[in-house]
Amino acid sequence: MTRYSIFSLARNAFNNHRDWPAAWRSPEPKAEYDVIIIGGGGHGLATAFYLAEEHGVTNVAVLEKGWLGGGNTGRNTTIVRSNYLLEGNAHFYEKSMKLWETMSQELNFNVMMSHRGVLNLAHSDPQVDAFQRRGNAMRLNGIDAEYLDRNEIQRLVPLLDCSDNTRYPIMGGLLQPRGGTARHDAVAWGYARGADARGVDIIQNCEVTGIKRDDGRVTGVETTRGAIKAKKVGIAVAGHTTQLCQMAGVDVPIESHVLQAMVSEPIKPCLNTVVTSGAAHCYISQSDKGELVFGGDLDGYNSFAQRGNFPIIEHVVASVCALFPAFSRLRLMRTWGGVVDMSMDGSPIIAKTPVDGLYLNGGWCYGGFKATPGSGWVFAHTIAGDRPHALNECFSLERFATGCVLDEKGAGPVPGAH
Amino acid sequence: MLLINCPWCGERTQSEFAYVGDANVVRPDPDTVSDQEWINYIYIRSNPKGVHDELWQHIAGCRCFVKVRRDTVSHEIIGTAAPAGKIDGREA
Amino acid sequence: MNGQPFRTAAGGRINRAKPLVFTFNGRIYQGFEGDTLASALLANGVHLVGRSFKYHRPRGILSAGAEEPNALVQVETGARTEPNLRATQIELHEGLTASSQNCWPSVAFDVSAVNGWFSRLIPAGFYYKTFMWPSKWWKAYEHVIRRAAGLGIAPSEPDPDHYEHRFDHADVLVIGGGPTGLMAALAAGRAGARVTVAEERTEWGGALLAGNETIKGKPAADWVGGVVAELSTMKEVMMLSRTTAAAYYDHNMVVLAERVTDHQTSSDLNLPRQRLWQVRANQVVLATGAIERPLVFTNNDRPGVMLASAARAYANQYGVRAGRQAVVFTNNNSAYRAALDLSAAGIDIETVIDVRNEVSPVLLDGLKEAGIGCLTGSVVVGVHGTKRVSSVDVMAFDTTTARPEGKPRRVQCDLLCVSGGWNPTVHLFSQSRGKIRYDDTLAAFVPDVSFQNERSAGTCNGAFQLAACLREGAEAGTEAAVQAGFKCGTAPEPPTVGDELPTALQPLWDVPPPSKFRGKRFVDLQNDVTAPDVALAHCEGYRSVEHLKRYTTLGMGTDQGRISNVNGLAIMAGLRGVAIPTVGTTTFRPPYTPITLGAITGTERGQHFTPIRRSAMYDWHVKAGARFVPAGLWLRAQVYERPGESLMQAIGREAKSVRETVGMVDVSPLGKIDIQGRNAAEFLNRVYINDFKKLPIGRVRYGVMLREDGIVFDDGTTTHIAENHFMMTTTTANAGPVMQHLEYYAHVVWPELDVHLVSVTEEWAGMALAGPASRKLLEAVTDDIDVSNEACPFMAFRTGTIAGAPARLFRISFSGELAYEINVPADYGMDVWQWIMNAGAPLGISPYGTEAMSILRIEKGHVVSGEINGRTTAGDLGFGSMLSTTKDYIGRHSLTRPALNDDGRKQLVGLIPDDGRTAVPRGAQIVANPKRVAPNPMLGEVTSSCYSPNLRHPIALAIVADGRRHHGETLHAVSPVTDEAVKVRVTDPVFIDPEKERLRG
Amino acid sequence: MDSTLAKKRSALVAAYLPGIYGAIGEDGPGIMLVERCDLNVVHIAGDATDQAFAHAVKTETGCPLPTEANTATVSSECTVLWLAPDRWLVVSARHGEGLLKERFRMSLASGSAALTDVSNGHTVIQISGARVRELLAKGAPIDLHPSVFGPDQCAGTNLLQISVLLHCVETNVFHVYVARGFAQSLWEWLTEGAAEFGYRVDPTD
Repeated sequence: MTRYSIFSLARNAFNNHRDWPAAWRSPEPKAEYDVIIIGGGGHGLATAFYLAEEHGVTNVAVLEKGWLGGGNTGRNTTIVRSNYLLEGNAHFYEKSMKLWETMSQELNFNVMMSHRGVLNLAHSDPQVDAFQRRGNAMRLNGIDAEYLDRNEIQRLVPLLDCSDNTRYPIMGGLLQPRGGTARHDAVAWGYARGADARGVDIIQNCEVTGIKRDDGRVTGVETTRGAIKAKKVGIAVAGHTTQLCQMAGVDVPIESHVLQAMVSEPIKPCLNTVVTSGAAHCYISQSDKGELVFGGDLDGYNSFAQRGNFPIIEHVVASVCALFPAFSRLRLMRTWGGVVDMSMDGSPIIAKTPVDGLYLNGGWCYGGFKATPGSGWVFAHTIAGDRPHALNECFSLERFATGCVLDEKGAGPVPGAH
Repeated sequence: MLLINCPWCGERTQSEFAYVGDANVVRPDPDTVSDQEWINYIYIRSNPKGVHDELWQHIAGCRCFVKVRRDTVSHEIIGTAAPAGKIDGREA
Repeated sequence: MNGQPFRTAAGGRINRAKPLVFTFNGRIYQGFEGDTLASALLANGVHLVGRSFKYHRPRGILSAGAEEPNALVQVETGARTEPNLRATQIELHEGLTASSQNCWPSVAFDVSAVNGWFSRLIPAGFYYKTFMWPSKWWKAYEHVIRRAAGLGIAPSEPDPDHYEHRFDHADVLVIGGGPTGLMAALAAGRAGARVTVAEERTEWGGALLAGNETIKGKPAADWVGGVVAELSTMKEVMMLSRTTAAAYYDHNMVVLAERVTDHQTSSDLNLPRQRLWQVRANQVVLATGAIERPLVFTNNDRPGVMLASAARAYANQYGVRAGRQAVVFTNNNSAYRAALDLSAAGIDIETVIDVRNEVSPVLLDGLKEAGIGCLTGSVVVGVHGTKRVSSVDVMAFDTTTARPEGKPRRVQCDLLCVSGGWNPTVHLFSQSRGKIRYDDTLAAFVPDVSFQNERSAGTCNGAFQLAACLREGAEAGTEAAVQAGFKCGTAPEPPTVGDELPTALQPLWDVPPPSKFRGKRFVDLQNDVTAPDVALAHCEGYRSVEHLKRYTTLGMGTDQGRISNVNGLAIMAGLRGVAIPTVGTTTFRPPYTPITLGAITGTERGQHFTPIRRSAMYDWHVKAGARFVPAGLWLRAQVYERPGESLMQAIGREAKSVRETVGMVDVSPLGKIDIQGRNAAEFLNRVYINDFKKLPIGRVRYGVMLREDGIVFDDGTTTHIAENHFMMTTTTANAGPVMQHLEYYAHVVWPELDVHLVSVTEEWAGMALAGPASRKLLEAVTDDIDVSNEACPFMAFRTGTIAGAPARLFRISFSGELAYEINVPADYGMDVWQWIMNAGAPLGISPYGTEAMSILRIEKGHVVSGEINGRTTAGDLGFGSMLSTTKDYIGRHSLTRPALNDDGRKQLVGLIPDDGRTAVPRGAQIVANPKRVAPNPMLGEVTSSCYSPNLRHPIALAIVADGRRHHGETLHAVSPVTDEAVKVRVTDPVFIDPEKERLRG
Repeated sequence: MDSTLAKKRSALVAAYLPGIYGAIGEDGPGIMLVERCDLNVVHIAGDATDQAFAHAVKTETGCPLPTEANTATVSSECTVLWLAPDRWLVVSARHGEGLLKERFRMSLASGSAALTDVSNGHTVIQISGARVRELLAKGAPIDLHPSVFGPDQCAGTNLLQISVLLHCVETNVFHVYVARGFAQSLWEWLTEGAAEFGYRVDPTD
């Protein structure tokens, strides 16, 4: 692996950058692997990377039906945070946050992790209570959290309408200073390059069409490029978890929905914090390129189409303008959608399945991006040792039957409500 | 934006409706249900990539529930009916 | 102010009688009505208008339309300032102010142009490879990167303009008002269809405005005028100019953005600035035209390099010469027409450079006649001049090696017109999920298979000749009308047109520079992506079209790759050695061109973001000086402060008055559902955990309902009004969800039950009269209801008149005091409230708001949303004994799950500060040892907290692990985020009157 | 008890200012607005196929029970508006308050029909004028073309985010039924949208 640095850039400048090696190889699939990871998004690639890096398992293939990072990895609003109330979520996302802090150096690939802070705005007394309750839980769990009053919020985000003259005046907010954004594509590329350098085969344009089992145990997969044997198979295919699990006869408590995101035209820096609103149902930040990036609720019905419809765009944009009345004259440049797997309690599933050797990582709902490194890390642990790490024990498939659900929003088994 | 044919009010735009979810969900008989069946009733939904029978409620109109057979990839609506009604055309 | 040196003496569609004064970069210029900012600048000889995104290279005006990548300007100042507008689309109006953006101190001298010197160090994706050491410096690096990026500047004041939405239903929506679209509209309109026609520009006619074609032997504009006049007389045809079709959604819903007053100097305040249309069309005709492609060669971004069609439009439509001496560089026939028109407008055309060896003699003869030279088999290899083209280098082109050969020849010029062929505008077609295909003859993507009820016609369909456009337009309009159910015979006969050039093209994607030739070859002008950047992506393995786009940012600018994508794809295809369609295309995503957030928001701005729901007594609360709090869409009175009182004092006074005398609170927002039918009682019995079958008429019962997963959903009282007739109340927050929940079970799950549900939340104004004096007061305001404890005991329901209004009286209590809830028809609400207030004045009645109400219910241990948080069970909240064992109800079967019966479950308890005075922090967590370092295990959480003015010490409700077994023990309520901590004693959650003597008294 | 008993008050009392506003053209205001405070509204539910029920409705209201979706039937005394396959609104200006309800309840007592007075829960705004459909099209997603939505048709739909029932009384006269609590918000939106057409607010009686 050619090490990236200012010096390598300078060296290559002499050749007009004609001699850079490929960031990862494009090998033909082998006949057999120790582990096959289905899904070449951030989660799958991170899993492969940590299998090799942490567990010495390098005879690994990542199978991607399209192009790397082409699913939700490249379609989200790039927000990174670990501001959770419930114990299980808090510790897991905090592990992820710690991995974000060193990811660029660990991967030798600048993922532009920008700890600019994530601010949740409270617009009512119950929300103030809820945010303080969550902030307190975070602090007691050793996670950074600050409660800001309206004046502090106005200083932090000058363009925010903090006056009383709005439909839902801002009463306070919960800030996680270490939260922020990262360059989403770079995460996939960085993990791909790192995994590849450690011996992992990354195989694009290879769709899994079947999961082979023998006597209740996984033996390999069928793909559009032929059958491949494997001792263990991990599924990390946001948007298609149900379909992949069905190939192995596993029912999962998941519905697939489309979540839209959008950007404005680029403008000079004017928003230095990630802002989310509890009343207005939107989240917004400004990319390094200058675009305002924002999103909101699901379109609200099952969908496998990576495009959405207009009502949600209308609502999200109205929410942005309600928070930032000055943004009304800016223009919406591009909108897109990603298919998210909504679990029935709003928390992910990272677990063994009833099929031996088959492991599941899915049900990420709104928030898979920020979990990318932590998800890969615990999933690699689960696959390598055939048992969950303490950090993902709570994300089992059995929790629905036992009642140990992790319902952060208290919304119940209504996937759209998380 | 979807155009949904309410069996009573005719074609109306999506924003008049609320999505309810999988139309195949049937509340089991509480006297005979097994624990596993009950858990499946609460948590497991058909989630097909393709034709899906689902319920919507015409919330801004007649407030009736409408069964909609829709392709979850193309968003094509194959037909609609009352919740207990039958829809002709491509099956789920 | 000087004249307009580049304006032709005559011609064009501008109104020379109406000069307009405008300012650009602080200088005052003159243009004419009908100009765009771009044409007016060019008329004044201004070519340098902006700086590029990354290298801050000087940039000019490339196009004459929506595809413009370079000439982005900041318009106006103050609250109405707007960044990133394309000068090619801004209609000139008197007093327009615009300036260059992304440059400092000025567009002519931009400090950041030093980026160009380091350009070798900063190829595509350089930032992924560096700025990683030391890690904490990224914040500083990022600061610099962010400042350098971005284009214009966002306004910093609220938008003073207003916007609106409009819905439209068309039989046929025609997108594009050029020859094809007009012909389609005419055909559909004559068939009697409801037709909506949307045209992005001000004037109708599309490409005809920029040309000099003839139709029926007359200038095309005459034909356009005739058609527009006919369409305008058709009652069912709506013509929308200045209207961009921005997005094409499922089921033929198209979003149009209309600019209503942007072109006016001062706006009519009765009109919105912009109007967003949502058109549901039975059929759509796409007549969106095509966009000319630039060519990729060294320094192809210099001001003075312009699309040939744009130079032609400036000459013909605006009467502007884009230069004095021009060179035309092309790979196809269309540029020859431009050359002739420019020559006719008085521009000295040095020569036409055509990469093709074989060119139709008709074209060459035409040039010869106009005295223009032509170099076939040649290419422009480079441009000289930094802020304006000064000359170009021309070389022979070897088609076998695809490289320039021989010695360069320098040609002086100040304008270089380029044409690399045409891309049909298939964006909307693609958004509608139509499949596109690559056409080798046109070297472009064209529509293939439609998915929705639309068809493409004319140039956007690959028909590049006027006669074909008119014919396809007529056919498409007719077909659309027929498909929409209109009977019409054959398509109207398209009019005859003058002679046309044949279409012919030789693809030319990249002109590699001769060795040692310096400069950059831009593929994406706006994002400064060069041909070597594409090569770098290829060599590093970012070869799929999406990786190319994301790694290099190709096509990610405000023009969304409208003119760059095909060139970029073709270069990648060449590097990979595959056909262009194999590389694929990126998905075209809405919107087609950026639309303002204001237009999308429409009228839902500021206070109107969501509608406000007001109770019948709202105006009374306003007059009484209430402070309001949003509760869902309702605005509720929170507290009525008196002069000289602090907020806490006011809340305390209100809460005390209820316990000591009497108070009244507006409870209208509580959900109220009228439930009738032969099976109404059975229905309620299945909905609630407790029994409702034996509730006598005239009695009220408190009920708790679960979700099917066994978690508490909502609570409230239900009254047996009459035989088969009940009224349920719900919490304010859950009024809508509970109604939907009940409707679902009534209609879908148990359709056999005879039960009718009607929301009557709005029918009844609700007021809760509470306090020891409430009965006495009630006696004073009713003649016909016996309110004595015997006649109207706790949980009784009575009807009669109160203050002369028909009323329902419920002896229920949220406060724990002797209390009554009064419902009167909402129209009487204001007067009845006022009447009771007047009658209660001698007793010292006080209105109370939601804050005091909250204190009263915490004192009584009543639960609300903090406790019913979506994770608590009936058992957790102390409702365990209500769970019926003799019937099924929603959620019952889930209660057997082990985790719902764990010993360690968090149960509702009360908390009192150990010191008797320190407030229990809201949102605090409960721990055993506050000093323990993180992670410190949490035993529970504070769900509600207040100072009890009646007990004179703070109290709180909490859910604590196994809490009921720990009454009397001390724990700690800690709130690190507010830096509070207090030692608390665990108690029963009912702080006041646990024997319910007050309640029943 | 005091002799001045409680009176009814409109939900629009604070916002309702009769007069002429906006861009009045040569043809006068394009929109006329008036609140119909005189209407009583009763919700009835029942089985449309039950002859006795339909007969009772016809007897009491003079209107045949509208069984076709989104239609209204009109008599000299009443209008019956279709809401759902088993639900209707009976609207009457002439019946005294409560009278309709009581008589009705008696005539329906035997069946499974249900009757709920919702007069107070609804505010009825009458909108008329040449531009009425354009005004409504600013917020209503349904097709308001006269050929589709003409006299005696009604539809539950949204005006912006507010659920309403629209009833086309005459070609250019609409009644908008809105939940009382939203009346003022809707009124503010209607008048803002009507400004470009010029509008007149008439006094209520």
